[in-house]
Formats: sequence, structure tokens, C-alpha cells
Amino acid sequence: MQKIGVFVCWCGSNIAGTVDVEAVAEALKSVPGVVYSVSYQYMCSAAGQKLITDAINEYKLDGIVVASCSPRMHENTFRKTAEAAGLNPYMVEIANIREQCSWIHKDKEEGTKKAIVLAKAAVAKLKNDKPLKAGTSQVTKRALVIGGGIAGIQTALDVADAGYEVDIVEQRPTIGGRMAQLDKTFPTLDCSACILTPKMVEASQNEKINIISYAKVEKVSGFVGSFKATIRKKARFVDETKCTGCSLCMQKCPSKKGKDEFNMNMNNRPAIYIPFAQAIPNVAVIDPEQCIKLKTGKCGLCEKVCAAGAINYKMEDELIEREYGAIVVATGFKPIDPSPLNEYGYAENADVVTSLELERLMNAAGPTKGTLLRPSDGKHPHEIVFIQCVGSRCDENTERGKPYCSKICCMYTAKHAMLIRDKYPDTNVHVFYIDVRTPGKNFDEFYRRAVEQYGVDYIKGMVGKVAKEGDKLMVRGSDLINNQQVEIAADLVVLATAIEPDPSARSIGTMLTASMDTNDFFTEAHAKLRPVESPTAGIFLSGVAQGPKDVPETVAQASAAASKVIGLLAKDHLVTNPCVAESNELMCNGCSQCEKVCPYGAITYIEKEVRGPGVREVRRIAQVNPAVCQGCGACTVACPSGAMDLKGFSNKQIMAEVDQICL
Amino acid sequence: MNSIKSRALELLSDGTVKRVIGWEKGEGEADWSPALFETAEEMNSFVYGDYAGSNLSKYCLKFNLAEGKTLVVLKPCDTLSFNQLLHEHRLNREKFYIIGAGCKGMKDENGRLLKCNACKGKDFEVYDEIIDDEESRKPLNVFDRMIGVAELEKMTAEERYEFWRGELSRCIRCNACRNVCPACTCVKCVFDNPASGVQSKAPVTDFEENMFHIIRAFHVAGRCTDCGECSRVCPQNIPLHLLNRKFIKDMNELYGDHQAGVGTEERTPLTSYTKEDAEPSVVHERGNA
Amino acid sequence: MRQFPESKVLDIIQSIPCPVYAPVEDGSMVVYGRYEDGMTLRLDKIATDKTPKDILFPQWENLMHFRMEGKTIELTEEKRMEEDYVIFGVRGCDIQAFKVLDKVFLSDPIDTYYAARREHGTIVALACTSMKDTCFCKNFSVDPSQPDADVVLWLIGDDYYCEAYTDKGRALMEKWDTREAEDGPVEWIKGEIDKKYESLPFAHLNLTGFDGEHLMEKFNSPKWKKLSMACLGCGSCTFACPTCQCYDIRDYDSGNGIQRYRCWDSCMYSDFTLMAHGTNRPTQLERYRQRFMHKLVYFPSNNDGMYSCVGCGRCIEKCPMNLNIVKVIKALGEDAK
Amino acid sequence: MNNRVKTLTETALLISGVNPKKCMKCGKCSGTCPSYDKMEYHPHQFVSMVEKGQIEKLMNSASIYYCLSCMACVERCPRGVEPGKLVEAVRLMKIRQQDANHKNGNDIARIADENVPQQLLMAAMRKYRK
Amino acid sequence: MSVTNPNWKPKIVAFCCNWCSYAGADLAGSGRMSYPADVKIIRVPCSCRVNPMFILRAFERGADGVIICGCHPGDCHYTSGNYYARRRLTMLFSMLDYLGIERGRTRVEWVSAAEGAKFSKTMNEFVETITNLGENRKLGDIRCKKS
Repeated sequence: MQKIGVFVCWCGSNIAGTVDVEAVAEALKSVPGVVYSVSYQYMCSAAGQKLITDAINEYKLDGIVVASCSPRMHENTFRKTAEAAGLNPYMVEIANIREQCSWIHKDKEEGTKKAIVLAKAAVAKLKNDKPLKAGTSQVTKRALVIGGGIAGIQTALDVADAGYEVDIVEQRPTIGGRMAQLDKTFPTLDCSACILTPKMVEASQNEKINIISYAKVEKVSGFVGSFKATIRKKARFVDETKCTGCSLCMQKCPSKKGKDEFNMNMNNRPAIYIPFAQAIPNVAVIDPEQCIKLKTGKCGLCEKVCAAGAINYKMEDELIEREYGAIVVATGFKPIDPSPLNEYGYAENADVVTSLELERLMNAAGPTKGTLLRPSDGKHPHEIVFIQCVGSRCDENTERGKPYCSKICCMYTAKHAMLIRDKYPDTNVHVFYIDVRTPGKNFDEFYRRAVEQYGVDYIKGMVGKVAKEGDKLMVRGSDLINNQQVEIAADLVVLATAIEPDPSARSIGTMLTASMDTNDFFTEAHAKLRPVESPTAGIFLSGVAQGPKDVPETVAQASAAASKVIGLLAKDHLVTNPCVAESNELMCNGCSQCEKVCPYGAITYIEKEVRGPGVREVRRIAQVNPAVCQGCGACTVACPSGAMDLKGFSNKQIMAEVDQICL
Repeated sequence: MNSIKSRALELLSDGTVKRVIGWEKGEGEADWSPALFETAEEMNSFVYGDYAGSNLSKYCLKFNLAEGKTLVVLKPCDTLSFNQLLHEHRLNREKFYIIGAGCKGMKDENGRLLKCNACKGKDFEVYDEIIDDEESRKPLNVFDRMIGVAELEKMTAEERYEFWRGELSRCIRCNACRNVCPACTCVKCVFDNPASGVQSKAPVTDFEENMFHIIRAFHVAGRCTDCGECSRVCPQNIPLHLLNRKFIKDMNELYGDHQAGVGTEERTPLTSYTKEDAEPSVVHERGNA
Repeated sequence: MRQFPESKVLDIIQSIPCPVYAPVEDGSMVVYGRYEDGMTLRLDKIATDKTPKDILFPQWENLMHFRMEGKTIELTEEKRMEEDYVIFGVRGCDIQAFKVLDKVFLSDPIDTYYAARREHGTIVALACTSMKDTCFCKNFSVDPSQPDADVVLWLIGDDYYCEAYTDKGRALMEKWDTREAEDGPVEWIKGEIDKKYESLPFAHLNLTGFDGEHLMEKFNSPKWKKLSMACLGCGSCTFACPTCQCYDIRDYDSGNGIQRYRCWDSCMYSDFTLMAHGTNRPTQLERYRQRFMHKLVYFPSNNDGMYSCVGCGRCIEKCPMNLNIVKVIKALGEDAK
Repeated sequence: MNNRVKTLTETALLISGVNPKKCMKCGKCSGTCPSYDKMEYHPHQFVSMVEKGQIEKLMNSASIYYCLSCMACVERCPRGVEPGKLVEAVRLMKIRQQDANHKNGNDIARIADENVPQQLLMAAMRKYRK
Repeated sequence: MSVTNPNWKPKIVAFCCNWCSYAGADLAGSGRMSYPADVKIIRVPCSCRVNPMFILRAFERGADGVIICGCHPGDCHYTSGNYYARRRLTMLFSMLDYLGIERGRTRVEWVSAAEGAKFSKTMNEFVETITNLGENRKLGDIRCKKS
């Protein structure tokens, strides 16, 4: 006869407030099989756990039910406690009487009745529990980082530093990501390339890091410790091993109409190009849309000119298939397109630019070679207006933009304003803001210097309309402090647009079954306690893929993700989930209905001699590979005879729970 | 059709097959039953004709492991069931020599069989040899098999409930429908297994009757070839085919036409999916209340 | 001997104070149900789809209900049948079937549930003035023209002749408004019935050899393989048979107590008499053989020659694969020669 | 807020269906208002005044009549607060007070100058007669 | 329908998938978004674990309504679990409707881990539908009804 112990938690007043915990403990005493039933203030505390271990030893319990908070919170805690006391950790059941009972029912009497039923259901489930032993699965000692921006690079460097192989898959021809496009960085104003390129070089020189550029991940299968990823390396038409990056071909290439994505399409580039000087790998790439040779078969100048003979027009996409133990998502972000917000006239006026476009205009390697000129007529702008929160902080049900604050715009606008005022003292800078958010170290001091030392005019109010008049841009906005409407004839208008996840994020999210929120940012396992892990085991989040953040935070999170990866790869084998499917060979028909619905291909078939009461014959029976099975249970329903059952959530257990609940 | 008989006799005597599964005639005019013939002289009581309505593919399960080949005579609709069993790896194709027998529509003592009024065509899915004649190749004039289901669907929920309570209340749980069904071939049926939690032997309450028939229809959904044997053998004349055809109609409407036992594709509508499937609430919106 | 016009039979039935069970139509079938106004009576139906056994030994009946209260068990036994009732229009073969059931249920230990029903029932038999090809009752000492019941009816022309043979029968018949009749027409009809019976295909079956001495020979006959090959193992024949008396006892845990009930079981099922080591008849051949050996060999040898089959022919109609007891008798009967 | 003011605020919110709490005080509505300068109280102030309950001050000020209902503020408000509808509601409440500011037919001729469109007069007459 | 006994309260079984809807239920809890106590939640690894036999078992034992919650199609932690569940449950609901059982008694709802409010709203709606439908008389075992 089973000896079950029931422990009802008060959770301070969280449960005891609206559930009579004493009555629950009392009611459970009369349930057949329960030999010990008690309630205590904090079951998850050390004292609470000691109560459990003592009870197990004293009453020789062979199963415990803890009526407390959600199993997603403390199931592991109580399993470890039971294991420490010598009880099989899977003979522990949790009744969720906090999130799903005490917190949502005001009436104490009703809450108590429900808590009793939930506890009895847990006892009924426990009675059908069987001791389970966690299996093990091997760990491939290699990590995959999707995205080669600062986040991906930092994570890769840290993981490689710990001695593990890392593959970085970058969709653009070069790593460096968004940060490579920046001119200076706040709050220290050091040049973005100067702090990024050493990291890029370090990544390329580290023999543990393998950079797969101009490639994207196509398919991911498997699970933590043994993922299998298929990577499509797009054809560069340039042999990476031969090209020396001399850029002779770029000068000779006759097709000059390609839009330079790196410079935000503000100038043109040849069909064969290297995105920017410090690109890693410093190898040219041919844009198939622009290259005359690839489109019409004529030309081929770059091949003639190339001393290293690196050009190869016949190159095909290459599919690489590799095993990984862990995957880090570092897909980064892109600014939103402000054209739908037509009051700013972004689409109509070339002189209305986004902040990232301004970064390129001020950058020495930018389209204007570092001098700030108006994109329309190339004149020097004397009046510049910055507009904050363009497309950020909008109400969800108005399709006007993103509901969240993009976090970095206040700081980089202060940076831009300061740099412009410093380089061109005769230019007036106005900034329309709702509130300036400077939440980091030396951030507010930085903003005050922009206002006090460099005389940037901050106007508390918003711009209603930007209209072109003559060669000027009439910016009309409100100045709430002076309670007046202001009209500024600006030469250049800069929009601090909201940022959104990289378009590739959604497809990668589905591939990894990593859950994403409605704004396509990756959802973290726990908002406060596990910010760098995805709920899917083995998937980690680094950088803006998880939410808006600036460079310092991105690097911090990248290293955090790296430490999680190192923690995982350091293990020789992983403890696998024992609640996996199992087939009863006596009843299996071998009809392979279960194999069709298994998402992981964990089921194979063998011819085996089956011995049972009155039966001895060779039959085709299903076999589940416990390392691959993740315990979803799809096969148990596809199996008509009930031969396939799921350990930990067996048919009998769930039916026992249903019976108790419907009593 | 005695050319089938002579051909079977020939194959039995020259040793290619060890046994023949066919039909045998009893006293009554429509008193035909499936029979096993292992020796040549047993064969002279072998018959094939208008009363050979039963589907022999399920009997092959008994001889799947027997030594030597077995000859089985299958009508076009029976080959669908045989092929479905092949899809489920229940039968070893080499162990069977299949004669595809032409069929002009079978009958029993009270006329043409219900399943033949909705005949699904005269082509054989799997065979070693076909013995038929011109006349048996002509398609039968059939009505749309989903008429019965459509009529029921037009009724209000109350009428449907009364109709099914009337029909299913006559069920005596004799399991003839389960034991004859070529798709219901579990080694140990859920309803016979004490550990399954749903074991039941008698229609004690109307819930148990509903439960047995809903779960049975669900287990064969996607695999049922609509061979009509369940309704034919039911001693209480319950129109069980209306349950299976309802699933077939729904699956065809929602997930695209699928005839179980055709071709080599082993996936059935319930073991496959598309990302754009209809939501379960679609069931609540269509048709009348 | 009394007599009343056939048109009066409905009034007679309605005049009986206690519940009357008679062959009535239910959908496309004729079953023994409790007669209420508006039902169509089908006294003409030979071998009804469901047998009168349903009334004495229903497909399932509650035996007792018990509930655990902490450590004590509270047991409530199902109350036995108390009020009287009449079964109207039972044929000779079904009467004989009652005798077979009596042999099983009324020999000690007496089955009190069955005994109460049997005792409170008054049986009004109806002689078979017409028969089906599937009838072969005379082989099993059944006299279709003179059933052994409380009251016997003969339908001659358009009059019912009735005769009571027991006190219960007489008490029942007093209330009927019948008029005096002589025995002549009844004797005549009996002769007619015998003549008609002779013309039936299965009138005389060779039952030699089914008398216990040849048991092992019948048991090991190779014919069983061919006979049983087509059997599906469904329960149609056992549930249609008026004499099948095997049942299974089951407990239903309804959450608020355990309901113990018994229900018909079929020797054809794979989980019939399932024991710890499994069943002692794992293959369908053995189960098929068991059914007919029990009907024709085991039961008679234990019950001084009374066959457990009454020749009503229901299993011939109901078997989906047209297997039946006549084929077995014919196949094994020849061995005896 | 005494209950008289409370009822006024509630009716204003009821008519306009606007939730002033959603306003994040960004000032965009005032930024786009074409008749901003003529107004004594500006669109962003409508919202905060209604929220703070200063309905009377708003109803008595002339600025609610300078709103041309061009709905630019409703179109561009990032929080979907719709100040245009709010000022429309305040004007409606003013009209509903009827007797307080009722003008009979013959005063109209005295105060209307000749280039006021005939249609406007008719619309006003209809509104005031209610 | 005979009059339902006055002190009848609906009994509702909710099968929630461990990764999304169970987490959504927890979020509803931590957000104190209340819904009636008649709903009781059973945790299953995935919505594809819910066997039609469990649903019929719940009705047999006296449940008045059964709701199955899972991840949004495409978000399933096991990639394709809820796609299979969607087909199976559509078929089951269609058959129950075909047998004349009231349609409102069964429902499927996709609730993600972030949609606590939606979970609470769904449960409130469902309890209301079931209360309007009244006690379940058509699909239940009389032996399990409390006398």
C-alpha cells in the first residue's frame, strides 16, 4: 500500500490568504494512501525542505505531493529535496494552488474546495507514478552563433576563449553588423570602427572560430546537445582563399548602379564590391543583380583584371551540414522605415534622413567622406532639427509604430548633436523630445554636456509637420514649456526612428521553435532571472534579438550568453528528460502510425521475438530512442491500442486526474 | 467465374501456394461463408459468385506468419483494405498470391448489399493476376455515398441526438463490427485490455455505447476504406457506416480528398498536417445549430 | 380447453393487471419488450431477434453497490424482483431454453436474482403453427405443438384455443373472457404441426456420437480448422442464443462508490475467462470448438442428456459469416458412422 | 473634484469615447494644429484640462470654436488619444446647455456680417434651436 | 431538458500544454486576473498529448465542459504538436456535434505564455457558455452523477 506524504504550502499569505491551508492538509489525511499531511509557511525554504526530508525518513514515504506554487517554479527544487532524502525524484507531484487557485479566487471557501480537489488530483496522479531514471545524451562540443554583429562576435570570442569551436553564420558578406555602420559611440565618443575592428580581426584570427559569411541557416533539427544545422553559403563568385582584397576589380567594374546597402543606399557601388575597408573576410563579392557578366554573359572585366585569379562565375550555393551542442541567436536589429509616418515627409524629401543615415553622412568612409552635407544639393546645413521617438512608444492598436521605447535614440541623438555643434559651431541644432532617457553610467552627464557646453536647443514638444518650402524644410512643432507653436526653417531633419528585429529573426525563431513575442523579439526563459536563455533548451539569446539595448548592454549580454554556452558545452553528457514515450511490445501492432507523428524521428522498428502469456512469435514492434524523444506525447494518441505510453504523463495518470477533478 | 476456381486449383496443386482462401456454399441459397482450402479435393466446394460479399483481407492476418504462400481472392473494394494493411506493415506482400476477382455487385438474402450501392470503382489496388470479364468491369450505377451523412447533418442537434440514441441503444456490444473491420486489427484492443482504463463489455449505460462507437470510429479514421462490412455484419442493423463516412466526409472537405488504401502514401489525414488547417471552431460555425 | 377470437388477444393482454412482456417491434427487429399501448404486437414472428431470456437473465444487471467510508464499507444489495409479470407468446424452443437456464441457475448454489424472476413469471406459450427453414427443435426433445408452460395457446383458424396446466396458469386464465371449447381442433393442429415439421430441411439431424463416449474423438477432429477458419470471434451467436448463460462480473468505480454488476460474456471473446497466466483457449479454433462442444457434448454429459441447444435457428440467421451449429453437427456427425 | 465637475468630465468622456489617461504629454497634437496660435488653450491642454476636470474653463473659452475639426491631431497622435473628438464633445456639451447661451433668430442678423455663408447661418440656427 | 438541480455548478476540465498555455495560466495568476473556480487545469506536455479518450472520460465522469489550450500554431515547443492536436480535435468535435451533443461544451484555444489576460478572458467566456448550456445530460454516465 503506498505511503504518500502531502505538504501544503502557505507561501506566506499568497496561498494562506485565500485558501484555508489547514483544512486542505486535514482533508488530504482521509485520502487512502496518504499517511502524512501537514501545512507549512514556506515549503521551498530550507526549513520547509527539511520538513520533507524528515517526513520521508520517518514515515518511509514512497511518494510526496507538494501543494504550492506552479511546478514551473519549484518542481526541480522539490525533486532535488526528494532525491537527497533517497526518494526517486520522479515520485514527486506538484499541485498548483497558488497561480491557478489562491491568486485568482477571492472567496476563501471556494478557493479551499478547489485546492483540495487539485491536491487530491495530484495524489491520484502520484499513485500511478513509477520511479524514473533520467537518461543521458551526448554533447557536441561546438557552438553555432547566428549573426555576426558585435553580439555574435563577442559571444564567439568568449566561447572560443574557453577552448570550444564556434561557427559564426553572417547573412551579409562581412561580419560587423550594425555597429560597423556607426561613426562614433556614446558616451565616450570613441570611433565605432576603432573599437569594433580589433574584435573582428581577433575573431578571424582565432583558430577556434570559423566565420561563414554571406550565408544563412536553412534548417535546424535535433535538440540540446545534438542540434544538426543546414547552412546555405550563398555563391560569392569570388574564391575566398585567393582574393587578397586589393579592390582593383572594384575600380574596373563598369556597372556602378548598385545601391550601397552599407551606406544606407545613399550612394552607389560597383557590382563587385567589398562592403567597407575593414571588412572581415576582406574579400570581394559579386552582386548577381548588378553584374553584367552574370546577367547577360558579356563583360568579365574583373576576371581579367584580378591578379589572384579569384573570380569564378560558375560558383554555386553551398550547403553545409554540421552538428552543434548549443545555438546562440544574435540576429541584431534594423531601423524601421519611417515612410508610413507621412507627416515627416521622409519619402518625399532627401533631406529628411534617419539617424543611421546621418551616421553614414558623418562617417569618414561615408558617402560624403566625413563632411556633413545635405543629401539633396550637397550644401552645408546650418539649421538641423532632430525629432525623437519617431515610431516608438505608440499605442498598439494604432498602426502608427512600435509600442516599446527603443532605448538608444536619446543617447545617440545627444551624441550627433554634440558632434555637429563641435565640428560646425555655426550650425544650430534643435531637438524635439518627449523626455530624454539617459539610464546608463555617465549617460546623463553626457547629455548635460551636449546642452550646456555645446548649446544644443532641446525643445520639449513634438513635431506635427515637416513641409518643403523652397530649399528649406519648414518644421512645425509645439513647445509645451513656453506654450507656443514653433516653426523652424531647417536645412536637414534627422528622425530618431524606432528599431525592430532583423527580418530574418521570425524564420529563425520558427526553425528553432524558440518562442517570440508579438514584436518578433525573442522571448527569454524568464524576464528577470534567465534573460539570456530561450525557453527551448540549448538556445541562447545575445544582443538586440532579445530586445532594444545599446552596445555596452549588448556586449554584457553576449558574454552572459557565452558563459551559458560554456556551461553547457563543458558537460560531457546531458541529463535527458526521463518523461519520454515507451512502447509495450506485447500490444504493439507495428502499424507505424506513431512514427508518422513523431517530430524528432525518435521511433524505429525492429523484428523481435515477443514472449508473453500464450504468445511467442516474431513481430515488428516500435522502439523509442529515449535520448531523441522529447516527451511530447503525439505518438501516444496516434497509437490505437494504447501500446505507446508516456512515462510521467501516462494514460492512467491523466485519467486518474480527470476522475478526481470530475468527482 | 469458375475460371477463378480452376486457376486456384492449378496454383494449389503445383505448389506455388500452400492454401487458398475463398468461399464455400452451405445449405441456404445465400448461405456463403469464407473458407480455407488446403487440399485439391477440398477445392471442389470452392465457389465465387454473387453472394461472396465478405472482405477476405482481414483473414490474411492469420496466415501472415504461416509457412508458404497463401492465395486469396479479392474484389476491387477488398484490395483497398489489403493495401491499407500493407501500408501499416501488417501483411508481408510476398506471402500472398492475390487473384483480383471481377465483381458485378454482391448481394445477400434481401438484395444488393448496401456497400455496393456506393461502389468506389472497379480498379484493383494490388493483385498478382486479374480474372474478370467485360461485364464486371462496367461501373455500377451508384448514388453519392455521403447522402446519408448529409441528411443527418441537416437535422437539428436534438433530432440527431434522438436518431443516434435510438440507433446506438440497440447495440449489444457483440463486437462483430470491430472483429470484421480490416482497419481494426489491434493485437489487443483497448476495450479488451483491463489496463487501458476504458475496458467495457456491456452497454450498461448509454454513455458506454457512445464511447465505444466514437472511439472505434476515431481509431479507424483516416484508415477506413469504407468497405461497409461493419454495417453488413451488425446483428442489430445499426447504420455504423454513417459514423465512419462522417469522418471521411469531414476529412475530405477540410484536408483534401483521401481514399484510404490507395497508392503507396502511408500518411493518413490524421497523421499529417498543413500549417493552414482549419481551426476546430470551424465545426461550431458551419451548418445549423 | 377454452377459446377466444384472435381479435380479442390485445384486450386479453391489456386486461392482465401485471406487466406483460410480449414480442413487439423495435425498429426493424422484434424483441421481447414490455407491452404498452401503441406498440405493434408480433406474435407471428418465429425466432424473435432478441430472445425472452432477456427478461429472466438480462444482458446486464446490478448485483450490489458498496462505498468506502474511511475504514468501514457500506454495502447495499440490489433488491430482487418482487412483483409478478407475464411473458406472453413464448415458443416451444424458448420454453426449453428456460429449462436449460433453470438447470444452470436453479441448481445450488441457487442464483437468487434469476430465481426471483423465474418464480414471479407466468409463461403463456404459443404453439408453432408455422415454422422457418432454420428450425430444428425436435432434434432436442422439444415439442413445438405442446410446449410445457403455465398456459398454452394454439392459433387455429382465427381463434385462439388456450389451456392452463399449472395453478398460476389457471389463476391467470380465469380473468380472461373465454368460452368453452373441445379438444378436437387442437389435436388436429398438433398433427398438422408435426407434418409441417417433417418438411423442414434440418428436421432430423444425426446426433449420434454426441453422447460423451466419443468426446475425445470429436475434440481432436481435424475438421475444426476448416469449420472455425471464418469465425470472427464476435459475440453475435452467443448473444442471440436463448440458452447461453455465461456471464462476467464487473466493478464500476463511479467515484462515489463501486457498482458491482454482471453482464453477458461470450466464450468467443479473447478475454473470456482471462486468468493470471492468460486464457486456456488462446486461438479462435479452440474457442469455436469450445462453444459447440459445450452445447452438444459437455452440457448433456453433465446434465443427464439435456442438450444445451434448442434448435431455434437464431445463430444461423445472426452469424455474419454464416457459420452455425447445424454445419458442425453435419460435419462431425459423419465421423460417428 | 466636486460631483458637478465630475459629471461634466464624465459626460465629456462618454460623448467623445476618449481616455485621457493614454496621453503621454508629447505635444504632437499641438504641433500639428493649424489654428494653434488663435487658440487660448491648445489641443494638448484640452486633454489635460478635461482630465483635471477644468471643464468650465474650457467651455467658456473661445478656443473650442477655433478648432476646424481637421482631425490632424487625431490622425497623428501616437497614443490614439483623439483630442479632436474631445473638443467636439466639449462643444456639444456647450450646445446642450441651451438656455444659457440660446440666441433667438432675429439677433443672428445683427451679428452676422455679409460674407458669412448662408449655409453656416442655417446650420447655426438649427443647432441653437435644439 | 428537465430542470437542472438548483445547486448545480458547472464542472470544467482544462487541458493546458506545459510550455505555453500552462505558463499563460500562471501569468494570469500572477496578474491576479480571476476566473471562476469551477475551471480545473490538468498539465500535459503538449496539446497533442490530449487523447479523445481523456475528453470522453471527463464527460463520463460528470464534466460539463472541456477546453484544450495549446501554443499558437507555429510556436509549439515540439514544432508540430499542436498541428496534430488541431486536426484530431476538429474531427472529435465534429463527431460529437454529429451525435447531437451541444457544440459549446468543447473548445480549443491557443494561448501563448505571454497571454495571461487572454487566458483569463477565455476561461470566463467558457464558464459563461457552459452555465448557459446548463448541466451536461447528453454525454455522461448516470452512475457518476451524485444522487
